[in-house]
Amino acid sequence: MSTDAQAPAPAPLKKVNRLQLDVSSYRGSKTTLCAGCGHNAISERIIDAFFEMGVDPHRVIKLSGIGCSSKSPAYFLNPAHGFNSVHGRMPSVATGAMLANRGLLAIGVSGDGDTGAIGIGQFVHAMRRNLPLIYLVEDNGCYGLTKGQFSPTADFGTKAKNGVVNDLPPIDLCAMAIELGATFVARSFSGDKKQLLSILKAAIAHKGTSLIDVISPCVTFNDHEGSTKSYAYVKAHDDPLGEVSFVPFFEDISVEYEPGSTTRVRMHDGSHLFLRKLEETYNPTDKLAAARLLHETLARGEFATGVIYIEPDKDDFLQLLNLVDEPLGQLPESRVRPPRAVLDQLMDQLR
Amino acid sequence: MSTDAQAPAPAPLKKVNRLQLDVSSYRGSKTTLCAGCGHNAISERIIDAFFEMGVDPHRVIKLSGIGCSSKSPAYFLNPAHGFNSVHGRMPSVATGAMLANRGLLAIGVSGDGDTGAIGIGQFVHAMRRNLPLIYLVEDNGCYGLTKGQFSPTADFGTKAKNGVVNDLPPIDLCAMAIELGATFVARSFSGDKKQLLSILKAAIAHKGTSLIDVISPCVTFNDHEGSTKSYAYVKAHDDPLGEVSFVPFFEDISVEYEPGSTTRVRMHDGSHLFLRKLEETYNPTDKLAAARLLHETLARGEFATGVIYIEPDKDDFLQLLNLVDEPLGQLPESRVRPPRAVLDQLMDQLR
Amino acid sequence: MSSTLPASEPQQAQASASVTNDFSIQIATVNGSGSQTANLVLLRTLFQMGIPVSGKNMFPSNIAGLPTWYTIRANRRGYISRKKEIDLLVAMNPETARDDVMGLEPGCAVVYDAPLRLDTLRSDLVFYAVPFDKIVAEVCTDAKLRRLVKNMVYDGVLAELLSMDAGEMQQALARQLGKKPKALALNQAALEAGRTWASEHLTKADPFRVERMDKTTGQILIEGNTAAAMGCLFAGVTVVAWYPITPSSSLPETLIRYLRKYRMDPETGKATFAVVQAEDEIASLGMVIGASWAGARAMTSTSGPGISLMSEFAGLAYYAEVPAVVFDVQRVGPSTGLPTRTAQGDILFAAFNSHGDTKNVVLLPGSVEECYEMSMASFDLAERLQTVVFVLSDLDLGMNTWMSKPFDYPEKPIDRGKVLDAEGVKALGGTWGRYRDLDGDGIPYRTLPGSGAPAYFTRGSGHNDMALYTERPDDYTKNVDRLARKFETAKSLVPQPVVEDVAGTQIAIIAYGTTHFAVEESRDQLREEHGVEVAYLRLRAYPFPATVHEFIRRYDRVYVVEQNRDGQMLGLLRIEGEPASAVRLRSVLHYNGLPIDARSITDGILAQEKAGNA
Amino acid sequence: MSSTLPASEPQQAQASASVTNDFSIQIATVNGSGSQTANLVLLRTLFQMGIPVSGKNMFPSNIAGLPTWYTIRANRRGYISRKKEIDLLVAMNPETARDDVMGLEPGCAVVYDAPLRLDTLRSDLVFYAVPFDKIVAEVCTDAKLRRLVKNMVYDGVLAELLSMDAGEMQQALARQLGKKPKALALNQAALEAGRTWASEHLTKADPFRVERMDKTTGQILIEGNTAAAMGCLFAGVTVVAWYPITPSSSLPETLIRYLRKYRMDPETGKATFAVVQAEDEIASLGMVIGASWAGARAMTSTSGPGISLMSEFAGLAYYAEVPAVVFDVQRVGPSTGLPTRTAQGDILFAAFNSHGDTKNVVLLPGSVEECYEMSMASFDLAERLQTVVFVLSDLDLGMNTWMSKPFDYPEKPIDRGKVLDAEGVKALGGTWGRYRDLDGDGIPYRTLPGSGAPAYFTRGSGHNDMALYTERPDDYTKNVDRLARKFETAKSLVPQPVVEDVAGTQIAIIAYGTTHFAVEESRDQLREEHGVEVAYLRLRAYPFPATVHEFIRRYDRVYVVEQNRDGQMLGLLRIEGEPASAVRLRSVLHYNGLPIDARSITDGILAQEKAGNA
Ligand SMILES: Cc1ncc(C[n+]2csc(CCOP(=O)(O)OP(=O)(O)O)c2C)c(N)n1
Ligand SMILES: Cc1ncc(C[n+]2csc(CCOP(=O)(O)OP(=O)(O)O)c2C)c(N)n1
Ligand code: SF4
Ligand code: SF4
Ligand SMILES: [Mg+2]
Ligand SMILES: [Mg+2]
Repeated sequence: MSTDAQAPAPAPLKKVNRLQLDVSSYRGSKTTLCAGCGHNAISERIIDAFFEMGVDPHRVIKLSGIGCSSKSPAYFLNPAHGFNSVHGRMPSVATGAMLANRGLLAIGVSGDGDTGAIGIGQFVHAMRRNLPLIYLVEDNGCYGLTKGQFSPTADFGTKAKNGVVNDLPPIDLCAMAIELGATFVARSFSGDKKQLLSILKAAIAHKGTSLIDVISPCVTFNDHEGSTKSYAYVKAHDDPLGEVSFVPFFEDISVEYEPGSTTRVRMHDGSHLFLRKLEETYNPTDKLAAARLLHETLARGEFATGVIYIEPDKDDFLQLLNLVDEPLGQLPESRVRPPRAVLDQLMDQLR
Repeated sequence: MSTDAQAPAPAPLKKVNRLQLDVSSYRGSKTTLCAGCGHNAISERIIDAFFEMGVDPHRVIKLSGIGCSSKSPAYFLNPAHGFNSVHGRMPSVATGAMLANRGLLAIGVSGDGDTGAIGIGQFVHAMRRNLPLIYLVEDNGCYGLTKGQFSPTADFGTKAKNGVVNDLPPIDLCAMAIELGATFVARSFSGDKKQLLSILKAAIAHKGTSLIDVISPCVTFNDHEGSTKSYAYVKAHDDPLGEVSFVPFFEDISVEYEPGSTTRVRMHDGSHLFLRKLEETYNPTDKLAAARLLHETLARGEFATGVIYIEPDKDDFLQLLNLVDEPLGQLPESRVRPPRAVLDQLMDQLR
Repeated sequence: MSSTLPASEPQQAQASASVTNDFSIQIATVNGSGSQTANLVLLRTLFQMGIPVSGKNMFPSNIAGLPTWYTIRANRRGYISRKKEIDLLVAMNPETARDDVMGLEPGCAVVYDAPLRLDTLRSDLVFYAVPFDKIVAEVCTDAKLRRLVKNMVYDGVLAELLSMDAGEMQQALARQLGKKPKALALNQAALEAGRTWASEHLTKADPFRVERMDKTTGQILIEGNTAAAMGCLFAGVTVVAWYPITPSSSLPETLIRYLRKYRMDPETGKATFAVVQAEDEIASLGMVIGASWAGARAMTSTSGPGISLMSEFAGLAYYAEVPAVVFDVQRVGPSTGLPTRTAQGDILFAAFNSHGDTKNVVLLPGSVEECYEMSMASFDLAERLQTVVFVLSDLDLGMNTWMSKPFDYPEKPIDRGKVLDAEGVKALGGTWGRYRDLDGDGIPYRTLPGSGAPAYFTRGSGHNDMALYTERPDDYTKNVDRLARKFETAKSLVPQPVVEDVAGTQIAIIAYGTTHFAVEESRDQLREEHGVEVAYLRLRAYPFPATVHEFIRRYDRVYVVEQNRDGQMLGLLRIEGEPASAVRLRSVLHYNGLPIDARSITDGILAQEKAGNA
Repeated sequence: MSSTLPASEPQQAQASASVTNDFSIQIATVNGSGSQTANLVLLRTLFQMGIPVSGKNMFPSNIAGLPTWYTIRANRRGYISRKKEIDLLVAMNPETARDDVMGLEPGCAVVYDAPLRLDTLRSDLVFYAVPFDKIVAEVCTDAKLRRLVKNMVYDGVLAELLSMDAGEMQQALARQLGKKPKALALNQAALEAGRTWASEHLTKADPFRVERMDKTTGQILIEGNTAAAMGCLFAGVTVVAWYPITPSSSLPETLIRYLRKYRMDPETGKATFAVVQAEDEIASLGMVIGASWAGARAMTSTSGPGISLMSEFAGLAYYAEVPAVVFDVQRVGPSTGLPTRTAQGDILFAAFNSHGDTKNVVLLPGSVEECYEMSMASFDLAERLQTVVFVLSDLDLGMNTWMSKPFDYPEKPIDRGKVLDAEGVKALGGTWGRYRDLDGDGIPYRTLPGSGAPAYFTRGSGHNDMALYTERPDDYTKNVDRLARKFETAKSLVPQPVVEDVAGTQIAIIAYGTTHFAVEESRDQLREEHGVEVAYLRLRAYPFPATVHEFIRRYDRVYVVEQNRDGQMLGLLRIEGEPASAVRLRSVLHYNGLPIDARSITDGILAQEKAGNA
């Protein structure tokens, strides 16, 4: 019979961002997830990313489905409106909200069960639409909240705690997103603070849908030996595509980069993303290359992490809909109720 | 207030198949679809394929969702049990039926709306499981039965009858199926009798899930100029991968083929599929090549048709489940109700 | 006709001589054959002549090639519900012609395609054989077009037989085809050819005829879905998410047309609305909920299978208190049922749609005018009550053409309900909590994302006054008791029932939706044919205000007339009503997919009256 | 304790001296701390000593780190429903300890972790401070394990305080941990350490104690979900499709274990069953429908949100007449609600689950034994009636541990219903039609795909006797009237109500499900404390057989006791019942997420009796 209290604001940090807010404006309530859960680490990075990007938290909406992962929006950005909806349906709720108010910045948090199983249909259609939305999957290969059953991202051959072996192929959410037309697709690991932070910041700057699949070990049900989503396994098999650095539009581009080995992507808002290649030569704007990469790493039992695909300038869904600039939800009556003459005209046509 | 009568059996043809059945055993009721609808042509090919393969129609089940396409199971194989279920949910119903009776041969017919919109979630999971099922999509890029709205396979830039242009990217069901692990993926055209027939026969011989996306023009709502799913457009942009020939296991392989330009695939039942390459050199067992091909043809506004991907020997879902050989649904009480001793033992453990 | 109609109806008493402005025509064709234009021209001509009319389309659930029937009823007293009996049959469909003819009552007239030779079937009907192909061939050289134009010939024939005004008919045709001059000319010719041929070859042998009246002056002809779309337009809808389904699709599709025309920002040319054809009904309602939550006026429209899919989200909207408007244009269930037939079968399911003590507001438009008005009301109610509102129309209302007085421009401004901005919250001096009942009406105040007002966390799981997560027993009961209180409040906010008490009678009818028109006629039948006076209450919404229970208390036998098998509204009245009144309630049901008719009600009531306590 | 209990209860009358075998212990811990073993050992020890017990877990909807409470009730009279009052608190959770203590009635005893210093909070309780960490440290050298083992120490302390049998406790522990010798040894040591410490340091100052009885001889301890899984096993289930959800998951998960153990073909080692964890609840029910259609005995299991998603398929199963078994282990709604709390809130929604005149059979198990038996019955009924059967259990029944007499091996063979093979069809000599009512009971005969019998086409759209597509009004009504007839037939096939008439009283109770146990105790309270005799009918299924209506007719005031806000069963009884009986029905409701208790019922009834017609 617990009540989650708003976490008492910690002693204010000196550091403030460009809005003169300190990080406490980006914190959430106290987590009720297990100690050590990857999801908590991700919440921390979300807090950091919004803080460092200087986003007005009142502009943010945070949405989710149902699951341990889907609880996380309560654990960051308390000043933002939150919506913990129903299982697998975050995308539609987020879509509606963005239609109502295009000035919002939406982050949707989901789980691999929430997205990969019951929610895969809404996932598919969200990817097609390229709605402005950060769609973050906290991916632990299992259903945490219902006690550890395999999810559709569980790898072929991975073992459950009770020894049962998964014999279905995993759904690779990144590969699907790319196939379906998503414009920012990244994979990361809850344990890789730096990479995840850069990716989140880039996603905040991105204009369309960002799909971020973050491997986030479930320490309670899926962290044993034999699991390919255990902390140890992921750490050992994380295969970063390269180094990801992000320079927001309000900072000087002081990054030194060699054009040969680093891809520089100009985001829609003027920010810059620098992707320094390591072993691979890959081009994050080439869909087929991205697909190949994902298949090959998967076949090796590894996780390619980093920004896998990016298409920074594609029209987003709100542009396609040709909406007025103001939030639809806040238009005054005079702009949404046609005048009497319109009714008269309509009536005349029917007489 | 019509009642669809069983079509009167036509005057028996002389020709019989290996079961000594003539084609009338494979016919269905009279179609109620529009004259000229692509779906009707597909029903004809299904009749031919089952007839020529000499499948016992009593062994077949035919299932569907809702839509014009989903009505078609009533128009072929009257002696087979049929199930016109609910919109977008054919895959789950088919899955259940195959679990109940592994001796059945299931063909599921769906539409691009039925599968691509409301049913995309079940589609995704059906592709992963590799259940023995011929999953045929009669793809006209629109919702025929509800009068012509765009479906998710409508091509980017295609025009509706009322002039509205589609501005969302299409879902390529073949590409998704391949990405998700389907083991037989083909695309065809309702107007290409020969190719479609061969593909259907191969699908009947295939052990796992066959996804066949058949472009099937809707002559009433999507056959105008500007539509990329009109009969004329598809005919002009059909880009066959090569010639598809199928030799069932009960016939001699008399096909002459040059190993260089023809791929020979041995199906699980001993049948053979011959894929003679035309312009392209492609390998239908290479997922990434298949994906590339689909992307490239799509980008050119063309439809690559033929068998796009095949993996003839992968374990199917029933094998994974390690089912007994007999239909589960027909096991006698003695094999499904454990003896009294088991209850006694269970009770003892609880005392 | 008319041997089937009771002798007591005055205008039939003189019979055989002539029956003016009181008949129904059924046109049997094949769908996809373009007969709809011809049928609407007929309907409109009668309407323009001042004669009360209604048109009902009985079409198959497919696209082309199957039998379809269009029925036009003209009635000088203004009855516009379905009439069971057909007086005049136009038999164009070879496949059904035999059955169509055999089903007629003696004395009816049949216009038929000459080669069908229907006159051999019966001797108690009046037959008019018309060589349609021959007539068409003369006016239409293009063989391909003949099939379409042929229909206009029967309009000409009927015009002549019934003495319809030629000028009005030309004008009606022009209205239908005005924008296509070539088609117009061709059809005009066909019309004339039909009329001419008939005047030259047919001898009038039936009693039916029309005569100009003034009963439709100033009125409009409209479908309920069009009216509802108009209502949404003037309600200021901003977000529409939908998924096609018969018989609902024409509502959003018409709305889209209106929005494109009347809701583009004049300065920027941009849209003051967003319409999304979603991937399914679950996503549709999800988008509506997301949009309403973020401040839009949002709606979706569907039919039975759609509301079955929406249950989970409906429960979320109820419990998390998010406005949502759901139009359910009812068709015949269960399951896929009869997608092109009408019913009122979603009452109980809509009212209790979702698990675990969910209760929803249900509006029950009974006319095209109410489709318009209740559409507007539904948004106001959804926002004021912060809950999901189901608007239960039906196929008959939504897709058929109805006469109506013109709609009124809304007098009241839009009601956005209890929404607070930053100042509003401040003004409350710390008493605000998202789910706190400050006014005693059970309705809390919300804030909108992005508005700068204090945020809260919306969830379908347990929450307290402050929208914080809780599993405490007392928090739970407090919250759901408030929800129950809010539902009480709803009783006074929803459209109130229309009550027609009758002094001295013990009999009453309760009905709702399209059943209304048949009830009106049935009450006249009961009075005029049997001297039975019947009081009447027309329900317009659930939850029921006290008026309903008081009404029931005043009558001994209250017949709940509805179009479903299970007497669903009767059930709901039993659940919600006064226990002592349960004995008063009885059912009259009609559920074969066709719109209910007055005679069925009259017979149903009389049978029970005779059997029991008359 | 006990100042809260009415003085009239005999065993409390002597009070203060000693209260034997009649108390409840609440253990407050943090979830994920492994206290469940310790709690079950306590429960089992009492059980083994022959004392009637029940154990109820009140856990949070998360995985670890939040407060959780386990309550054990021992009652020599055999009452096993929840008792509101706590007699003995074991306060291990610092976060809730204060509230836990403040909520107690005077006279209770508190065992607490010494550092919490709870004894300063109140002076009217008996406090036992126990230095758990110190005691544990002595027996457990591995610091990591201490947190887990600590719980066993309170078992030892309680054993000493309450005079529990040491041997039984060792045996109970062995049962829980028998397969893990290391853990067993460690826990045994902790148990002993607790007991020893208590015997050396605590002075008994509360009245509660246990004493061996013989009231549990031969009985078992089991959770309802386990019992239901067993029922499915012996029902011969062949296809299971499910999707995880609390509090249902343990049903299919236990079933999987049983199937793997008892249903592998002895010769081939292959499975005589298929279990699929589907992608969601829609797919689960779709698979069940497909499987049943093709001849399997198929089931799914879910909770509220799941049945909301299943509506469309439920309607299909109803209308196309496909067997399907759906377990709904109810939790608190609406929406996500309180996933780890109990309710009976899905009654109306299950009964009318789907649009358009859909009606479903609902079974209402009231005990673990009935979970077992009705699981078997549900398959027989689904196949015999060819429809969807909802089995409505609840969290309290499904996940808590209950005493029961051992289950009986099924006497009757499996009933596969009206299935015809090729010969069977032939024998009917052409009269067979898939939806033809040959026996007058509304139930048609089906054939199975692949069986060689004549095929038919199943659809959720309009169909006639022969399963052919039709939109004809008469076909439609004929078919749905038959479905209504079939529902009538169901009344005699479903589990019949259990009726306990009492001569001379005007008061009766109707209840169902887990409410039963509280009702039993409440009837005793009413009789013993107030001299009020109450008749009782326990519903076991919907639709209701005539017995129910006859029972209601016999009493003036019939209290429908249930665990939901809206009095849903009362509503259903009003819909289905005799109108004249409506005035007899009243509600007693309990809906805060905790299992209902007898006192609430007694008070609820007395209040209404006093207010009204007593
Ligand atoms: C409709 C519905 N079905 C099932 C559930 C039960 N449920 C809650 S969370 C969950 C799975 C969550 O898995 P995932 O999304 O991977 O999140 P995680 O807990 O692993 O972070 C399920 C099945 C539900 N709440 N609603
Ligand atoms: C749940 C539900 N929603 C909507 C509908 C209405 N509906 C019937 S068919 C159809 C679309 C069919 O499109 P498609 O699958 O492409 O088939 P086609 O008619 O084009 O062959 C829709 C939306 C329905 N029957 N059920
Ligand atoms: S159960 Fe797993 S996913 Fe859930 S909070 Fe605990 S560690 Fe995280
Ligand atoms: S509407 Fe289109 S899809 Fe439907 S039957 Fe006609 S041509 Fe075929
Ligand atoms: Mg997960
Ligand atoms: Mg289509």
